Amino acid sequence: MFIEGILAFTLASALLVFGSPDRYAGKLATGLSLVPLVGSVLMWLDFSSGGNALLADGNVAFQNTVDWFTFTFDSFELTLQWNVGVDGVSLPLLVLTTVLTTLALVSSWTPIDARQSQFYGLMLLMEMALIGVFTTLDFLLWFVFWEAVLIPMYFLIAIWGGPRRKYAAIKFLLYTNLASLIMFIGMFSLIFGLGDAISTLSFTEIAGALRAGELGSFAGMEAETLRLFAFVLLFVGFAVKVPLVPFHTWLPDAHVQAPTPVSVMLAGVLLKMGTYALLRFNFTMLPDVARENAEIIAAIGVLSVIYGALLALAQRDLKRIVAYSSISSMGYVILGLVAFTPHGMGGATFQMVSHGLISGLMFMVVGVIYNATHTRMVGDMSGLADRMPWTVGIFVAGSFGYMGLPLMSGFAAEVLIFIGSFQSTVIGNAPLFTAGAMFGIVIVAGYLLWAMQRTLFGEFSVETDYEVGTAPVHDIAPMFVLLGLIIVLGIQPDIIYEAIQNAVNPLNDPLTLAVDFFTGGELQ
Amino acid sequence: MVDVFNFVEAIALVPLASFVLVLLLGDRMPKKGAISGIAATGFSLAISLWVVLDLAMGGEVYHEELFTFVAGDDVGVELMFGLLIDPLAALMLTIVSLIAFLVHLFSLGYMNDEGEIGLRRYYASLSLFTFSMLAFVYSNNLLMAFMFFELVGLCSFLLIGFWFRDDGPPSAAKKAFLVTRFGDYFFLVGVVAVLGTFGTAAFAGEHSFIIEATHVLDPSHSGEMNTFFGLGEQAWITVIALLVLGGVVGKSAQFPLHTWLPDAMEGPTPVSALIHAATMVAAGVYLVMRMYGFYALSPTALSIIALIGGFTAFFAATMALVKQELKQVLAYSTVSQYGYMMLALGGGGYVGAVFHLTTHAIFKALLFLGAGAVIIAMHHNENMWDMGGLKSRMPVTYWTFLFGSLALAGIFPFAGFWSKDEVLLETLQHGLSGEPILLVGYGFGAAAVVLTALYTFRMVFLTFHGDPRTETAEDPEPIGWNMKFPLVVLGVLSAVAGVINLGAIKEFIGEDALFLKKWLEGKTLDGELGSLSAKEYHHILESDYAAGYEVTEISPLGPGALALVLALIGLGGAVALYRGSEPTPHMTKLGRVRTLLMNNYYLDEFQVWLATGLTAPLARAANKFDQSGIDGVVNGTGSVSMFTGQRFRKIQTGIVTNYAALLTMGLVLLLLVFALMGGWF
Amino acid sequence: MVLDQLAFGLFALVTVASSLGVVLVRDVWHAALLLGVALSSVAIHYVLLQAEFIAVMQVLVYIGGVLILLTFGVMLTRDDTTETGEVTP
Amino acid sequence: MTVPLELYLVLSASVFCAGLFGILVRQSALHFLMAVELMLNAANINLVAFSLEHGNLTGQVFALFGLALAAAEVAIGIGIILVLNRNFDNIDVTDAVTMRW
Amino acid sequence: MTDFGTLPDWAALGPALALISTAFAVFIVDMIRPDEPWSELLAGVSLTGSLAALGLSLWYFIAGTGQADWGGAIRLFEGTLIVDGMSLFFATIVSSVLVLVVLASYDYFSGHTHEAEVYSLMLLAATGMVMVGMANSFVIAFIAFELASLPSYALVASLKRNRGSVEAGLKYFLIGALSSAILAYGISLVYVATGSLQFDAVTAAISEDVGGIFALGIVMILAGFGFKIAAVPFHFWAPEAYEGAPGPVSAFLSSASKAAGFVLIFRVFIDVFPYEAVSNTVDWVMAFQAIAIVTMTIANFAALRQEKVKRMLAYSSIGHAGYVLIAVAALTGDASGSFVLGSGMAHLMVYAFMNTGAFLFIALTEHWGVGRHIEDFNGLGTQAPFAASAMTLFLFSLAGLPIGGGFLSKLYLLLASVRANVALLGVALVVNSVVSVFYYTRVVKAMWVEEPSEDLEIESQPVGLYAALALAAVMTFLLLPGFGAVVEFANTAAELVTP
Repeated sequence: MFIEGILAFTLASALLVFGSPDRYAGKLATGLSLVPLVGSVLMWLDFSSGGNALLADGNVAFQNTVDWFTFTFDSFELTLQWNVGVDGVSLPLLVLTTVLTTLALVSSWTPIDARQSQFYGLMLLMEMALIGVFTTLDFLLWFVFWEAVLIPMYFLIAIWGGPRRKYAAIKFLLYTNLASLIMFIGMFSLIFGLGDAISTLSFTEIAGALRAGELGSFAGMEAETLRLFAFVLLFVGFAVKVPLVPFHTWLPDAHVQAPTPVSVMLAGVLLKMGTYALLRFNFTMLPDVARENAEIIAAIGVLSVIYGALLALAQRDLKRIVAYSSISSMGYVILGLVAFTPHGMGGATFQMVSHGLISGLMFMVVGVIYNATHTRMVGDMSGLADRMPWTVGIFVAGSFGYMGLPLMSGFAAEVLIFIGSFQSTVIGNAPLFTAGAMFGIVIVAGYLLWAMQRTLFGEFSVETDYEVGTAPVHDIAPMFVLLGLIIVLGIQPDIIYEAIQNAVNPLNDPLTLAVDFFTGGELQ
Repeated sequence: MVDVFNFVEAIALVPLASFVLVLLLGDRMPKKGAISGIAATGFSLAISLWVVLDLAMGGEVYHEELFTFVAGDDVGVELMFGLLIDPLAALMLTIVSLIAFLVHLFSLGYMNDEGEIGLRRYYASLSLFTFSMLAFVYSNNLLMAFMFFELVGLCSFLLIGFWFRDDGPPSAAKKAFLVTRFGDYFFLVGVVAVLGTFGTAAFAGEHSFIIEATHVLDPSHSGEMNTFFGLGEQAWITVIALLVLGGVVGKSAQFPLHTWLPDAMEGPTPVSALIHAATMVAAGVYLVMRMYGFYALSPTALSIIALIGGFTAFFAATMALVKQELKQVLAYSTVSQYGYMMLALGGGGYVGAVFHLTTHAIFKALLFLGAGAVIIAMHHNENMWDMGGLKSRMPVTYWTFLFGSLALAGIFPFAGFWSKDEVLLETLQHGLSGEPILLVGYGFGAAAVVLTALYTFRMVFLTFHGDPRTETAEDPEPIGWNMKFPLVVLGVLSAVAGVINLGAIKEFIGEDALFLKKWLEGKTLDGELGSLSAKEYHHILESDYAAGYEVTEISPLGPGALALVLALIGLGGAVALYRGSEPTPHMTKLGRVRTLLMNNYYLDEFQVWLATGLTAPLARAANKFDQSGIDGVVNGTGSVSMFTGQRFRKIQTGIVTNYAALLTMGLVLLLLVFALMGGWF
Repeated sequence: MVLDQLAFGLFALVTVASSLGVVLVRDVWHAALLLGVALSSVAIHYVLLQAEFIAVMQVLVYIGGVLILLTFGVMLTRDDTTETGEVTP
Repeated sequence: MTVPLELYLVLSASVFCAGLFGILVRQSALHFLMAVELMLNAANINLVAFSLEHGNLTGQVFALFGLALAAAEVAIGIGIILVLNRNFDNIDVTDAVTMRW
Repeated sequence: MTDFGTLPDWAALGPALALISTAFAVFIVDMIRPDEPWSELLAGVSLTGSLAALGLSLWYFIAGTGQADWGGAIRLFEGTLIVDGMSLFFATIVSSVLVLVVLASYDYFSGHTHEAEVYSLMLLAATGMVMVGMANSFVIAFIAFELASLPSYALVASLKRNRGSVEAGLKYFLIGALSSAILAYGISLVYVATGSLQFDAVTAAISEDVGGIFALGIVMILAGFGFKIAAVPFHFWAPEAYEGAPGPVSAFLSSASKAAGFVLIFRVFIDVFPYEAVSNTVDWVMAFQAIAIVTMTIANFAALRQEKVKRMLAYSSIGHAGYVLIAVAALTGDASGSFVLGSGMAHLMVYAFMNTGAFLFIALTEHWGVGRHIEDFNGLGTQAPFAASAMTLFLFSLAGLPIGGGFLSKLYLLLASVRANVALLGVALVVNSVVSVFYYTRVVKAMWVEEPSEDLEIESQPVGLYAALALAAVMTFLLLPGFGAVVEFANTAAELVTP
């Protein structure tokens, strides 16, 4: 009941904040958001990892299952359940969500100066939905939360965003909504294909049945076609969220237009929904398809890394740069996931958390700079280090974190992914893919250094009719917290990596399928 | 006696503590944090010396895993941090902490006394650098080495860009980081490959990847490793070795990634002394030494190293000839000297390389600090043609600088002579026995000796001799004790440091007097070091399954004499050209060659072109494709929908008769379709 | 028998013709009259079909009700002087 | 009954089509209304004719209801036409196009 | 609820009886003070009646009246009327909508000269709609159909001095009359072919080779029903009728009337013209597939570019008819009938609340005198946050975002089309869903994102309209977690109908 408590409290907080006067909304919301934060940390402390929640021998912490309703198809019944719980994959993301929300709320105090109560209420609402996404283990329930994230996000971009916010918001909404529906079809084709092999929509049960090879035929598709079909639909659906090239174009628009705290949430948590889902669905439920098509998936990952980085290189807007680099960073995750090695999958999951922190940090910094200068264009300012030493210091630190500087979490994540994918026996010529993706670390250094040189260093010049001064403490403080977390995780990744490993390791074992669907023979 | 190894971690951690302290409280500390840095580096120096002493007295090599970075959870590779302190590391620790200590002292004069702002940042970065460098040195595995290697790069970035308000330093800092990052990319691939191949990246211990690799190749042992792409074992080892070499080439500023180093001179001069001469640049070379047993397995890799080294030594020297700024000359000289070390490593001269690393650290740090003193005196004017006649006006600087120059030029009996001789000798010895590539390297190296002496003394003459050519040179600013002291210490050292390995005259003093060689061969001066010893490396080098080098025994005297003669020729040339009160700029006579050299063979332009001429347009093209292509499809879908919507909307004409007609048509259509399909009537 | 057929043919003709007349004539008033004819002839068909009650109802309801209503409608709407009152689009 | 019932079908179809045609070509609302009446009558012809054929009264009953409903419809229709006339000053159905697209 | 068993069978008609008697009661009340309508009393009586109908339907439904475990459908008057789960389900929908609409009408028609007439017409129409669900004979079906339609024409045109209202009434009436005629002719053809108008008798007669006349009849009946649910190409009346009609009437028509059309489609096509029997001559599943896809697509795309909110909602309502048609279009035999049909019914139930809510919000804006264009809604969120929130809820729920029951019911329809292997239906549903998100969001955007124009000032907060909105909003939201109950009811009700 712990998770329900957090969910209910967050929802109640959101409603409370909606009703509160604008003046207090920010502080109130921040205060209230400490409760889910503390709650999730308590869960973490109390967490004893025990395998993957989706596998039969996995041990789900804080699980609670209540039947919701049953629906009947021709010959079988499916029970929808309220089914929540966490394992080593979801818990770090849950904590990431609560931490980033609180920090994002603090970082909203300065830039959000209109309709505060609505803003903070929506932020809390989004937190609620995100917590739901990472804790629910029933497909339909999960899908409710998954889609529910869109609504607050739409408003947050559309109301408090930049000049083209309406376009960006609707693009985000339509694009991701379409993707969700596609994914939904894919998932239900599988569920129908499973027929009475499952009696609930619990992830565990679906994964178990799929991994046990109980998929039958559906819609005229034999099992092997069906799983490929479903895999593709799921993959496309999630790729939009991640986003992977070529499904990424909503992201830069959304990011650039969104206000800072929303960008923080968008990059920090929302993108992780996609990779989280990929891990949960494509790579856990249909691992054999993923293995069979590993080269293609890895190639998409590498393409995202390099292409995203190249795009970032061409940008002039700091926020766009960070936005595109997110695409690049998420490409690594895909590469790690498809490697099917302990460090590959573990590193990918670690990268989700790490990138959440680092990109959150970067967006916050860019936001603080924007608050001070009212511009984000690289050409419009220079020498900010002169006026905002702390902010710039964090900018530099964050950028290096993004570049994968050792002893910061980004490095740990990336190197783990590289180690994992290099050794992958699933991807043919894995070293080539790995080396290709790794070149991203050079390009990322290129554009971030370039941006830093042009904006932070040199002689101070910004065209404003007021004096550019240092940022207030409440703008700086969340960034320090993030930086601290990044460094702590960079020095000791095992704080979360151990739990992650526990959860993803079982996924790497070759399947004990009765029949290999592709070769018709036995799997080794 | 207390076991020094109980707190050997502190060698690096104390500077780290200093970093944190200075970062948080720097502005309120005496001398803006300098004292803290001096104390920390002094402490590190003391411990390092103690470690050296301990090892020399027969202490065991220290090798401990200390910290689990990532537990492999029994299925994946386990990543650990650990310390490996063997004679090589101990020596390097001493060098680093010594130079760091002296540079901190020097900074008191160079930075504090000049009233620079941002000293907190400066000292914090210096401390961080010291920490990273020391940690790099005693890393016990390749991954940890890589991590600190990168951190060192960060510090270099921060320190080069110290004067961020100007345009030059940030740009140089960016370039430095980017170019080395390019090398590090290959390094990281190498690290990952090592982990993927051997499952471990440890340098030492029974299951170090070096030993594993040896065992795989050595027919008398059995070992296993993964290979990729169907390559043979030795070929794959070569690939890995070359990948790691990418990092080395970048960090040690070897051709073609040397371009960042001269630019890095935009940083404060003490930083140049510490980072871009004595220590960080040495990290690359040190890395090859650290895993020399691995490189020794691959003749191809060795040849490439030798070739790169020799070529760089010569190539950089040519550019140093024409430079007008004091620090530029020194920068190219640094590149050139590291070329020697690479040459030695490629040529099988492990000891020679370490030796040259040591002496070079001392005399190049000295030269940079001396240059720093001159720059202060000249109010930050670095152009040598604006100097002249400083000899009498700043004698301490002059004499120490002269010692350093003599060492650099390789003049007997200064430190540089011995080490450079060792480098050339060992390369020649191996080259003569059927390794033509080494001979090519040797040729480059020998030619570079002449050039080295020539540019060094061109520099000395232009700076200190003759008549002052500007008013500042007429009346230079005096420098304080805090700058002189490091100069004197280093001056003395560069005169006498050669004594640790007087290889050229070993026939007279006997093998036992080659202290460095013995140091590297055994953990004590008479013990055994196992796989990390120079002897073992030699053994591997000469094994058929590995490099298969052979040694042609020749007397070291001959090549020594040759090197000295070559150096003297260069020196003589410099004397002939630039002596006198009003030296003429002879290098202009080189005409277009000079232009080429001044422009560094247009390599910078090439690299800039790679970045802005090739990558940037590519990125813009990608961006354009993204905006119009991919996003065009997305937005196009929207537009088409809108257009369709508009069309559909117009169906509703508002005239009810039309509705009735359309309704009827719909009905008739349905009827027709069904009538045809259902076969009515 | 033949009479039946003749009657059917005749009234079918009348029905169809007057129906066409309803929709072809422009004048509403004439159309209404023709509609009456058509409906009456349909009533005759009903009689032929032995559905006399329906036929009676047809005459009563249609001719007695509907047609009068229509006539009323024609009468009222033809008057151009009707007040339009307030109109808002 | 000697008249083949198919002929009644043809008759009703003709009447129906005539009505439909009227709806499509006439612009006066009253015309429209009359055309609809024709169509309803066509249905009634079928019902009554086949009520005889099938030997049950269902068709006739339905025809009766049809009559009643047709009358009601006309009543409503006239009402609407009257307010239409008041608002638009005529009863041309193609004139009432304030709402479209 | 076992005591129901002691009630006479005709009591099963309770909901319809309650409605029609209330209609008369309203007339009577009106007669007390014909010159000066007594709004409170009229609304109160109507509300009581509709609540009674709702209560009765729910009671019967929950008690299991007319359902399998109760002993099957109750057949009255020699089987011309039938009361089973389906009738009660739709009676519930209709009376729920009626409750909301009556509540809203209290404010909207307050002071209207024909207040009582409006209420009684609504009640009569609702009676017709409820009866439609209970029809078991084409005779009853047609009469109930007309009983539902005729008052509707009058209701649409009830603002007799408003050109829009009159024009809407005219168009609705003309197309409606045409459709009635087509339907009547279709029914007559069925009679020609089978000699019977009672549903079961018609079914029984199909076994022989029925031929083209019968097929023609089926298609014409389909067209007649298509008019009622506003499916393309029989939808042309709908945009104008909904746009021109008074707000509550639009709400009533677009929700309840549509449901009534659907119940006939469900019953007639699934029960009376069993697919197996007629698929050779009239493959109506395919017809519905085509109609569903075309309906969704045309309606949603046309809605994209609408400038008036009400008209946009009208198109949205047409689009939803397309969605619900999946319930028949997916009856390919690959999916269980009760599941497919049940998902359509469940969607209608959810739709009844969210769509009514949305139209009632329009009614509210009409009451306020806010313009009809989307831009006129700019900044309503700040002026009337509660109402705008409710509208947002309705719109997002209509769009299928998980804030209301519309999310799950739309997913159910998607499932049904996937389950039935009708890929094209699924694709159309997804594409149109996404398109619809766009246009719904335009209104949401106007209310919350855009800056209000300066002269926008909302003062009044009419009780009835607000209550109706709140009720609809609460129901829309509750149907998200409570969707299970709805869909289970729908499935049970559908089971009796489907083979």
